[in-house]
Amino acid sequence: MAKLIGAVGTSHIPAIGKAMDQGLEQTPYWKDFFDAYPPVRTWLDEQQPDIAVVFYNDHGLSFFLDKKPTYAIGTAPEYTNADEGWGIQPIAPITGETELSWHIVNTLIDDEFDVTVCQELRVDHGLTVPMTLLWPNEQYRKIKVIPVAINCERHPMPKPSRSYKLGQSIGRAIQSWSGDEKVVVLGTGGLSHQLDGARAGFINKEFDLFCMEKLVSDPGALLGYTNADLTEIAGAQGVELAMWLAMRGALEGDVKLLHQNYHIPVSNTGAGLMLLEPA
Amino acid sequence: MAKLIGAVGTSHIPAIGKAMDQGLEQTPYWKDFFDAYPPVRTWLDEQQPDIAVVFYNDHGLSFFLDKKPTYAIGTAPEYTNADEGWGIQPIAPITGETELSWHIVNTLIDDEFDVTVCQELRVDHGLTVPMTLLWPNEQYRKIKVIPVAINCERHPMPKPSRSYKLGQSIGRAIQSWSGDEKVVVLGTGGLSHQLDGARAGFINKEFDLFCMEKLVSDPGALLGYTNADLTEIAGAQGVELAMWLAMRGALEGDVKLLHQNYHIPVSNTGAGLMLLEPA
Amino acid sequence: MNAARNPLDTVTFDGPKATQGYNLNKMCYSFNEASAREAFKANEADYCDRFGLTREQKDAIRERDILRLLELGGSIYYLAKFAGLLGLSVQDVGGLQTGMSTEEFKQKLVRAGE
Amino acid sequence: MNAARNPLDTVTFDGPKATQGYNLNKMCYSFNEASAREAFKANEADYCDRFGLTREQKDAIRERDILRLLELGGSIYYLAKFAGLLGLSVQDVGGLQTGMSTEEFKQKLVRAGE
Ligand SMILES: [Fe+3]
Ligand SMILES: [Fe+3]
Repeated sequence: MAKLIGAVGTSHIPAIGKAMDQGLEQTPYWKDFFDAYPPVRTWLDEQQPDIAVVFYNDHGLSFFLDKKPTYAIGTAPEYTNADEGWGIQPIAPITGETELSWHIVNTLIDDEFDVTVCQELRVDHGLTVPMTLLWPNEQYRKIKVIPVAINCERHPMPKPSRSYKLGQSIGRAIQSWSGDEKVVVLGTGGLSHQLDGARAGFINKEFDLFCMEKLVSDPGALLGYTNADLTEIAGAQGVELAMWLAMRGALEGDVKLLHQNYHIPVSNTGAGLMLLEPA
Repeated sequence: MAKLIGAVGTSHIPAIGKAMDQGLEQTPYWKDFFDAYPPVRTWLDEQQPDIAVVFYNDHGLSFFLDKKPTYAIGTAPEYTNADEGWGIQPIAPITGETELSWHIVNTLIDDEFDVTVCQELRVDHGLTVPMTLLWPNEQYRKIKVIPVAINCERHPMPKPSRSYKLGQSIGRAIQSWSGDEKVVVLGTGGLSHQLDGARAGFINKEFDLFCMEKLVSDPGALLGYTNADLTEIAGAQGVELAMWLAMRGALEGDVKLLHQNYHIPVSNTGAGLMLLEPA
Repeated sequence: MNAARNPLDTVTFDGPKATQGYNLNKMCYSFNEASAREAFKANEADYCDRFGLTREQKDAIRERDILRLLELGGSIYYLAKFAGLLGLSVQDVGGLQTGMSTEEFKQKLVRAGE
Repeated sequence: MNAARNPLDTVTFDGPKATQGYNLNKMCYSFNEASAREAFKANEADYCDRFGLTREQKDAIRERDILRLLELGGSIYYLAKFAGLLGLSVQDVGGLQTGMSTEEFKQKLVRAGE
C-alpha cells in the first residue's frame, strides 16, 4: 500500500523563483525567508518521497475564463511550464505520473467530486515555485508530481470546507493505492495578501498565525470561513488558504508539526511554511 | 420568481440533423420518428419559454482529454456550432444568457457541485440537434440557452445518481431566481446504444421503455444503476441516460406526462421523446 | 428485462486507455478542423508522426482497423471524426466492427425494434 | 484577531464582472505568448480592437489605469500579465493602485510584519 508520509505548506510567490534565479537568497530582503527551508529539504532528502500531490492554483496560464474548472487534476506523464507573460524563467519539465493519478480520479468521482481531468497541462508558478524551492538545482525532476488545481480566481470559488473534503478524499485514495510508493502532499500559496485595488498590500499577520496554528491542531476551526470571510480577513487572494486546507485534509487525523516559519513580507504576501507528519 | 414550466427528453443523434437538412422527414425511414414531435412543438409554442437549460454531452468538439470536465456549464451570451469533423452543416449561433446562468453557477458551487464554468463554448450536435428539432426553421434563436455538459465519454463518469442531484440543484436554482422568465429543461441523448466495438448496434428496447416509465413515475428506481451497469444493460453510450436523469432531477416531485414516443432505430440508437409538466 | 449481452466485447475507455490513446485521440480530435483533415489526406504517415502515434497505432490507422484502434486507446468519439474524414457513417463503422455489410448492420438495428 | 479593513475597497471578481470583462481578460490572457506581447506593443489600439474591448476599457488600457480596469471587469490575474508586459512588478502595481511610490508601498508591507 502507498504511504502518505507527510505534508508541506509553502508560499508560491513568483518573486521567490526570480530571487533563486538571481542568486539573491542571502541578501537582506530574502535571507530570513530562505533560511527557513533547509530543514524541510533535509526531511525530504531523508524521506525520499516518490510522488508529490501538489495543491495549487492556476493564475491564468493554463485555464482561462472560457473553461474555468473548480477543481482540476492532472494525469499526464509530464507537465511543462511557461513564462506566464511577465518574463519568469520557465523551468525544465515536471515529471508526471499516470497510475496513482487515475486512481485518485476514480476515487474523487466515486466520492462525488466533479473534477476536470487534465491529460495535458502547463503548470504555473503556483506549482513550479514550490518544486524549485523544496528541491533546488532541478532535483525536483526525480519526484513524480500529481497537480491538483483549485479555482482561487473567479467567484464563486469552492467553499474552503469543500477543499478540505477534497483533500480528505485524495488522502483516502493515496492510502488505498496498491502501489508501494511514498507520497508527500503539498499545499501551496497564501497566506494573507491582496494584489488588486485600493486595498492592495493588505496583510493580516495575526490571522495567518491563527490559521497556521489551527491547521496543525484543529483544522475544523477553519472550515466555517466562507470565501467572502477570507477576502475580508485575509485579503482578496487570502482565499489561497484553500490549498493548505486541502493539504491538511489529505493528512487527516492527528499530526506532528516538524517545522514552521512565517515571514512578512515576500512581495505582497504573508509567507508561511509548515512541515507535518502523521502523528 | 422564474417558473420551471416543464421538461423535454429527446434524442440528439446527428443523423436527425442531416435528415432535416435534406428534407427527409417524411421518407419511410424517418416518418415515424419525426411525426412524434409536433405535439411537443405545439406545447412549446403555447408555453413560450424564455430560457432552455439543456443537459447534453460534448462528443469531442469543445472538450478534449487534455482538460475534460465532469460537469460544465455555459454562461456565455452566445454559442457557436461547428462541423465536428464529419461534415454536419453548422447551424446559426445559439442565443445564450448570462444572468440566470451565473445564478445557477452560484447555487451549484454552494451545493458543492464542482462545475467547470464556460464563458466561451462551441456546442455540438448533442445540443444543436434538439434545438433544431424542437424549434425548426431557426426558431430556436429566440430561446436563450444555458448549456450543461455531462461527461459521457471517458470513465470515470459521474454516477447517474450524481447527475440526478445536479439536476435537482439546478431546478432549485431556477425556482429561486428573481427574474420572471419561463424556463424549460431539456435532457438530450440516449437511450440505449453502442457505437464502438464488436458489440456495436446493441440496443435494449425493453430497458429503454422501463427507463421512460420510471423517469415519469419513480426516478428513484433508476438511481441505483452504475455506469458499468448501464454499459452492460444499455450499451456503452447508454450512459447518456445521465442527461435524462438530470432533466428529471430539475423537475423534482410529481409530474404529468403530456406526450411520449419511442422509436427504433434512428441510426444506431433507441430514440426516446418525453414531455413532462410539473403535476 | 432482456439479459444484456456480456459487455466483455467492449473496451472500456477509462483512465489507462485514455493514457495509452492520448496522442491517437489528439490527432483525431484535430479533425474537427477542415485544414487538419486536408493535411492528413495529403500525407497520412507524416500527419501521424506529427502527433507521435506508436507503430501499432499508425498501422491500424493505415488499415482503417477500428477495432484495433479501440484496443490501442482510441475513443469512439474521436475515432468517429476519423471515420467521417473517410466518408464513413456510424452505420458503416458499425458494419466494419461487426463484420457485416452496412445493409446487414442496419437490418440488425431494425430487428431490435420489433 | 485584527479587525480587518472593510473589503468594500475591493471589486469582487464574480460572474457578472467576468461577463463584463471577458474580452479585456481574453486580451490580457493572450499576453502569455511573447508574440502577442509584441503585437500589442506594435499597435496597442489595433490589438484592443481585435479583442473587441469597449471604449472605456480601451481608454483605461491606454492610461494604464489598473483601478479602472478592475472596475471594468478586469481580473487581477490577467491584468498582472498586462502589468508584466509594461515592465511593472506587483509591487509597482500595488503602488499605482494605492497612490504610493513603489518604495512607500514596500515599506507599508514591511510594517505589516512588525
Ligand atoms: Fe498565488
Ligand atoms: Fe450522443
